[in-house]
Amino acid sequence: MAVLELTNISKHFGAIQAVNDVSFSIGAGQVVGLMGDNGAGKSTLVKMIAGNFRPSHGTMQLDGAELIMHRPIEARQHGIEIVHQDLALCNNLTAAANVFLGRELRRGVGPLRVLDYKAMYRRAGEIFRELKSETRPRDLVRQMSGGQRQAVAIARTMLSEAKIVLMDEPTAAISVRQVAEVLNLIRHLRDRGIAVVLISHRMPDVFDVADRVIVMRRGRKVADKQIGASSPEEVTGLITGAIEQV
Amino acid sequence: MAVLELTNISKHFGAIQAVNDVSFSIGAGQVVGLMGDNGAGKSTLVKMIAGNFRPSHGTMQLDGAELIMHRPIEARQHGIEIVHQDLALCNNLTAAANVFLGRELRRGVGPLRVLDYKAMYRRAGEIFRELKSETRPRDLVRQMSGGQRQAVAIARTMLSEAKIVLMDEPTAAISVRQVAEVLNLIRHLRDRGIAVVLISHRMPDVFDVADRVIVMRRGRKVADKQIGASSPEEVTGLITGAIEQV
Amino acid sequence: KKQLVIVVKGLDNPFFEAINQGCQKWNKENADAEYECFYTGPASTSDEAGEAQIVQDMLGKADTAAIAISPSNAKLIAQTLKTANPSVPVMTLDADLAAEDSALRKTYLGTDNYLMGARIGEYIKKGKPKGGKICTIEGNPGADNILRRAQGMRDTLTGQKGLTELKGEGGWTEVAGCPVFTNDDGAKGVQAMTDILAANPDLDAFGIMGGWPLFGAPQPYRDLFKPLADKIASNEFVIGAADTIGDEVAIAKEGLVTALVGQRPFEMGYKAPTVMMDLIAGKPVEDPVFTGLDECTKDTVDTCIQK
Amino acid sequence: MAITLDQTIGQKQQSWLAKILGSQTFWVLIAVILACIFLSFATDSFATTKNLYNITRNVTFVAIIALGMTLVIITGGIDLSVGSVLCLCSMVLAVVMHAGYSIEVGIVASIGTALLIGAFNGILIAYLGFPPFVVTLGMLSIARSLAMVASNNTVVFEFGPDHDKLLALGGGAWFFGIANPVLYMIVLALITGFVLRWTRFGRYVFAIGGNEHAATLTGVPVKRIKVAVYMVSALSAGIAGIIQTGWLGAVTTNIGAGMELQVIAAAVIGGANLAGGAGTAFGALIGAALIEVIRNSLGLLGINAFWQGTFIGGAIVFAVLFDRIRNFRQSE
Amino acid sequence: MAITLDQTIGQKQQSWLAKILGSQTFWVLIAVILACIFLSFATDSFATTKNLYNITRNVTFVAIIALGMTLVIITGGIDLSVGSVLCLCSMVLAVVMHAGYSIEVGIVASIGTALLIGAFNGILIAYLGFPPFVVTLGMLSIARSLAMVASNNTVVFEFGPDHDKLLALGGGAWFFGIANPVLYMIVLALITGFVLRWTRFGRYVFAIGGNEHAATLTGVPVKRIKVAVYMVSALSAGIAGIIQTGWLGAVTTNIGAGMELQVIAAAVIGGANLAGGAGTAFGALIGAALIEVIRNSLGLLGINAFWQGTFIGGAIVFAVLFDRIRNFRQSE
Ligand SMILES: Nc1ncnc2c1ncn2[C@@H]1O[C@H](COP(=O)(O)OP(=O)(O)OP(=O)(O)O)[C@@H](O)[C@H]1O
Ligand SMILES: Nc1ncnc2c1ncn2[C@@H]1O[C@H](COP(=O)(O)OP(=O)(O)OP(=O)(O)O)[C@@H](O)[C@H]1O
Ligand SMILES: [Mg+2]
Ligand SMILES: [Mg+2]
Repeated sequence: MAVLELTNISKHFGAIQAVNDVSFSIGAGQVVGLMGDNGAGKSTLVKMIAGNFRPSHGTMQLDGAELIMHRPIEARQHGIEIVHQDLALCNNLTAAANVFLGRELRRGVGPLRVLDYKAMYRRAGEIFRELKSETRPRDLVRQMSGGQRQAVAIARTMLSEAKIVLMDEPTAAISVRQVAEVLNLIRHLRDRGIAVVLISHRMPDVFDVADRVIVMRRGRKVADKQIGASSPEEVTGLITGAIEQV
Repeated sequence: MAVLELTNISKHFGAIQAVNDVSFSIGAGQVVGLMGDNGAGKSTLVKMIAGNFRPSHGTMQLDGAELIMHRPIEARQHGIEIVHQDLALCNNLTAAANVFLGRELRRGVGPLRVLDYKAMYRRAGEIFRELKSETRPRDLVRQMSGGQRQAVAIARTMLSEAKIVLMDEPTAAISVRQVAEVLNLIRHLRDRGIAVVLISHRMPDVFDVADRVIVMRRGRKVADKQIGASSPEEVTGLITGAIEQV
Repeated sequence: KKQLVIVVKGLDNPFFEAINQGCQKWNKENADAEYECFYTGPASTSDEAGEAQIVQDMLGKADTAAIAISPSNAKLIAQTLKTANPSVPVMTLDADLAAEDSALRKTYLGTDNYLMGARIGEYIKKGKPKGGKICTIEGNPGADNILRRAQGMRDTLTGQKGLTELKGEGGWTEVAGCPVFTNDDGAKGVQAMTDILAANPDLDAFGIMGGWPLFGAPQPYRDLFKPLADKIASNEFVIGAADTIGDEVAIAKEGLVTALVGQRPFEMGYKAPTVMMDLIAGKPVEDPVFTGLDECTKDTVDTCIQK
Repeated sequence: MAITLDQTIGQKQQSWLAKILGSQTFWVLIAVILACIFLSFATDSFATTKNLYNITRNVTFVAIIALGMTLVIITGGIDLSVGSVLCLCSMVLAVVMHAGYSIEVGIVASIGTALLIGAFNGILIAYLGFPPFVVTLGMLSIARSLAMVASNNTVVFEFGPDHDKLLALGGGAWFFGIANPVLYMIVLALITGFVLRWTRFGRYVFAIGGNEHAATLTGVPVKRIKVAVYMVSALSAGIAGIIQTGWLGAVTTNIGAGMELQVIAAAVIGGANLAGGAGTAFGALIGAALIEVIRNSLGLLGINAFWQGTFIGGAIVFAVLFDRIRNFRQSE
Repeated sequence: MAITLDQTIGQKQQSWLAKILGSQTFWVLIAVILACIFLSFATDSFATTKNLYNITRNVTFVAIIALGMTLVIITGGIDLSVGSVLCLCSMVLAVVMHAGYSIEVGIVASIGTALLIGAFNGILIAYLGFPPFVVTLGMLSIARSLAMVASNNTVVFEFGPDHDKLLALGGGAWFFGIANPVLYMIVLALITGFVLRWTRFGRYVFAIGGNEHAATLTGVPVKRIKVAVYMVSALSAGIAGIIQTGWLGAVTTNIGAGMELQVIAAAVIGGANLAGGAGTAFGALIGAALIEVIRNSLGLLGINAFWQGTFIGGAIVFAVLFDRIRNFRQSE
């Protein structure tokens, strides 16, 4: 059964039709690559799934039940995790604080529960180590390099067991070494039955981990194929519009 | 003769040694790929060349004359253009305004010269078309997709004839189609005798356009080779530390 | 109903509230008159331009039959009246226009501020005939009536006219850091007095030109002067203060102030409508009409306030 | 395919109308107009020539300073010293003219004072990185104190040989019975609007407010622009001071007290964003007009003195409500 | 290779010392200490028990409100209504007690009023997206007007049966001769400091100031936190009002006028950043202390009344100078 099902989803901003009548579904443990030109509407689409925007039209279903969200936090409560393209980091907080933002670890009992700094530093350190990223949990995010920031954003999705993980260009700024780790991470997620949507402009990555690829052009879905049945050349053609639709 | 020559450049932030004793030189029309892990110090290095930071130690020479800059604008006056990794955009301005920021086109004479909106929209449109990017010059940058923002930042370097163009991950967020255009752009720059430093985590891109590759690890330069004399595998090894130094 | 408008310097001062009480009492007693008393003013006493704008508004209003103004900036109100060229009778209340502008208003009803300061000065002089070190506590630096009181006090202390600072004339010296401007803030006033007293242990007198430190911060005032109660009783230390508002009279009773000289704002507010009606009717009115002063010392507190 | 790359690039996200309907200034303007219509019906005295003359004149002082303040706010700064600077500049003008100098000398001295103060604020803020709030709060205190020193805390009301010229400058109505200050305000607003929209300087002001770091990196002379902006703000306070002196005919050390909050409120109500990056000259005027209309209406409607503050405060909040409701609807 | 991944991850960029030396609060503290040392030598009367008692007591009212204001500023907001809220809360307390109710009833009514106002501000700002400056400026006007209405604009100085209890509360010194208000201030500062550093609420306050959008996206209940923060700010003003009433023994409708700027200045001087994301409880106290020491010194040093403003303003700017010089050096 499909974990997530989108039916005729559209979204416009003023005169701009960012997403136009898109439908698809994802099953548990499926990795879907979402590709498309800049401004094709990929981010807008996953933001709707993450409760960040409400669709102008169309419906979404999670595990068969209709999914209507008013605030981003509801998505998380439904088991939807997202790595935002703009990373959504608070520059004035440490890396660990950013990782745990919204679900801080605490110790003590009742109303006297205080933040457990130590545990958060430790756990964040573990995650960074797992990602093979040289990111210092105690440092402010403001002063971090592009890839370190990206690692912080990815680390967030690893805190809890989600149903769906949406990754909006998680590998854009990170180095060869960590790219491999992120792709590994995605495979792990899949193996645990978690559905993953991976937005990426890197053809090899998508063809490496995804089971299926969806291509968007100017807000419309123009292809939805099994990876095995497609090729990088075809996808490139679909993205640029050289191939109209399949 | 070398356009740019760096000698024993170092930079530390508090206890963090971001760049450590790096020397190299670039000739006119050379394209140098600068690679390295996240936090290796690549951005810090090019920011020093762009007059954004002052080196803690070491000297830089441009066309044989010592290069000491106090403000970023001086770099531009020396003919050094940079695409910043964080793009350096003003969200409240239009795409065209961002492209021309600091060198607005004006019409009229003397003290009564006013901004030439029309010319700027036209020229910005031309550049975006050249980059094959669907970016609307009249729209605010705030609402743009990641790749559109990147296109704006790249467009800046195309306004004037520079001596050196520094590109800090120009292709991170942009789609397959525009990546090809950016690489083309770099080739054009090279053909006009402009030196280019390209920071990228995409191995294929670097091997596609660069003449030389410099690898940094933990602030140090660990390799500086002709592309022909190296291979993706070797560079990956250098980045991750599997190969110590060459 | 046609309105007899009273424009005060600012609503933030309980003194003007007493004028309002008088105005309201008149309204209650004259419920079926063809006029009513209407009280207004800017929110803050320091908003001089705001007062001028309100005066303009009132003069432009069809209901206005007469207006009584308490100018916080006399020159400014004079200028406003000149340009507005009002058709209804205008008088001043509580504070007057400058002498050369007196033709712009029909009469002045209120306290003689100079006299008030002079009375404070007399009490101080009586306590310390040989003079000494004094500190003057003033309100808002731009407030004309307070400046006039201070002038009255200085002139009385020295027997000379127009000195702006005392440097030994008549035996009196103002210590460094004085006068203190409290900006009509009781707490600030007492804090400043505390500091001055700490810096000048040999101070002989305070001349308080506006009652803020006493009625706005009675408790700290008591804390400050309780240790000096004996000295005050023996005129070794003298405090002359303005107003008889709030807790001030009780403070006088406790012997923590040598003398209070108070105005009669209630009387001003109560009389003003009558004077304005006389003006409207074209009856001859005295110029100026002074309301009296209430003077309280420790011994007279029970009887000093005119009821 | 229907849409080509060229078409996309040529596209504009918002039409003119959508842009206007989307601006706070527009909705506040609507609020002002509604208030005026209401007052015209509710009172006999609102829509009289004399009252309108007074309102338009009264609005000018806050409005002129709000123009300068808008520039400061667009860069993401704030200037709390304007009320005191107005006072000091008025006092310098008054004292100089009182000493027998001509009106020209007085104005030059006054403007010079303003520019000096603005430069001082600006240099501390731009070059030494002081927080604008701290510097201009300090200057709020300093400028008023200097005004006391300059005048010995007396009222100055005789302006020497050019006394009448000064009064005519601020109190006259040379043009179709419109009060002079209103004319100055309109001219200054047009200049400010022009500068913001059509000059490089204006563009840089917005850029600094949008992303100061990015502006620095792209070669905008951030520090110099910031100094200039604080000088313009002080200058606008100085000009307002000169005009107000001419209107009032007397200067005390009290004038302009508490004005800073009114001015900032005017700018913010008119759509300037204290976080920087947004604001218009027209908005500053509208904001100032709203505040003045409220103030004027209190007296005309005969509202109880105690409740006046509640009405003023309520109306300030209410004015922005239109805009918020629209936004709120849209975000749903 | 010498450095392993583990070592890098374990590394900290700044040592404790570097962190302290890098904070504005520290340098302002140095300025305060230097000023105190100077005053101890320059005057006989500064370092006396009595003067120190007075100073510490005087500092409390601004300091307590600055604690609440610091929270607001950290979220990137501002609260201009605190002075008026202090006035209204004092007045409610005074009027209720004057009417014969016990002190407990008075305090509950007063605190309730504060929370109500805070909630009103917060809801408009958080849920309807009003600019904080506009809302709280409106409330500045409204709260004072309501205080006038509540008291009929008179001085209240008789507080019914519990009169003496109230005076003891604010004017006494129950503990080692330290003025009661100082004790309250210390307790409140400790609580604020604890909340900011050790609770989830505190963490969210910082997150909102750092990047409100990111905070929303990661599930921080931004709106509720913002409402809470404005309630805390109003509450702190209410508490200060109650204590101040007990100390003064009388309430007039102009107490707390203009206090908002002093309070914000205290917070900002103590290191709070008006752009949001930075501030400490300790800094608020230091900032308030600095302002009080300056005020106190004016009287002790016998500075001419006209020049006092210049000294106050100069000292405010000067206090931040230490910090700026350090920063300036570093950026070179
Ligand atoms: N909040 C917004 N307001 C107005 N327009 C928007 C907004 N967000 C996105 N858009 C527009 O909608 C279109 C789709 O944007 P989106 O961010 O979804 O693209 P994308 O596929 O993620 O591109 P990229 O690969 O560059 O990230 C773009 O034209 C963009 O300018
Ligand atoms: N302004 C700063 N203050 C303190 N530390 C900094 C600053 N800028 C960078 N760093 C640190 O210096 C190191 C090098 O950062 P830099 O941005 O140069 O890395 P990079 O090679 O560009 O990495 P990436 O590929 O992730 O962009 C990192 O550890 C980073 O945290
Ligand atoms: Mg995107
Ligand atoms: Mg980098």
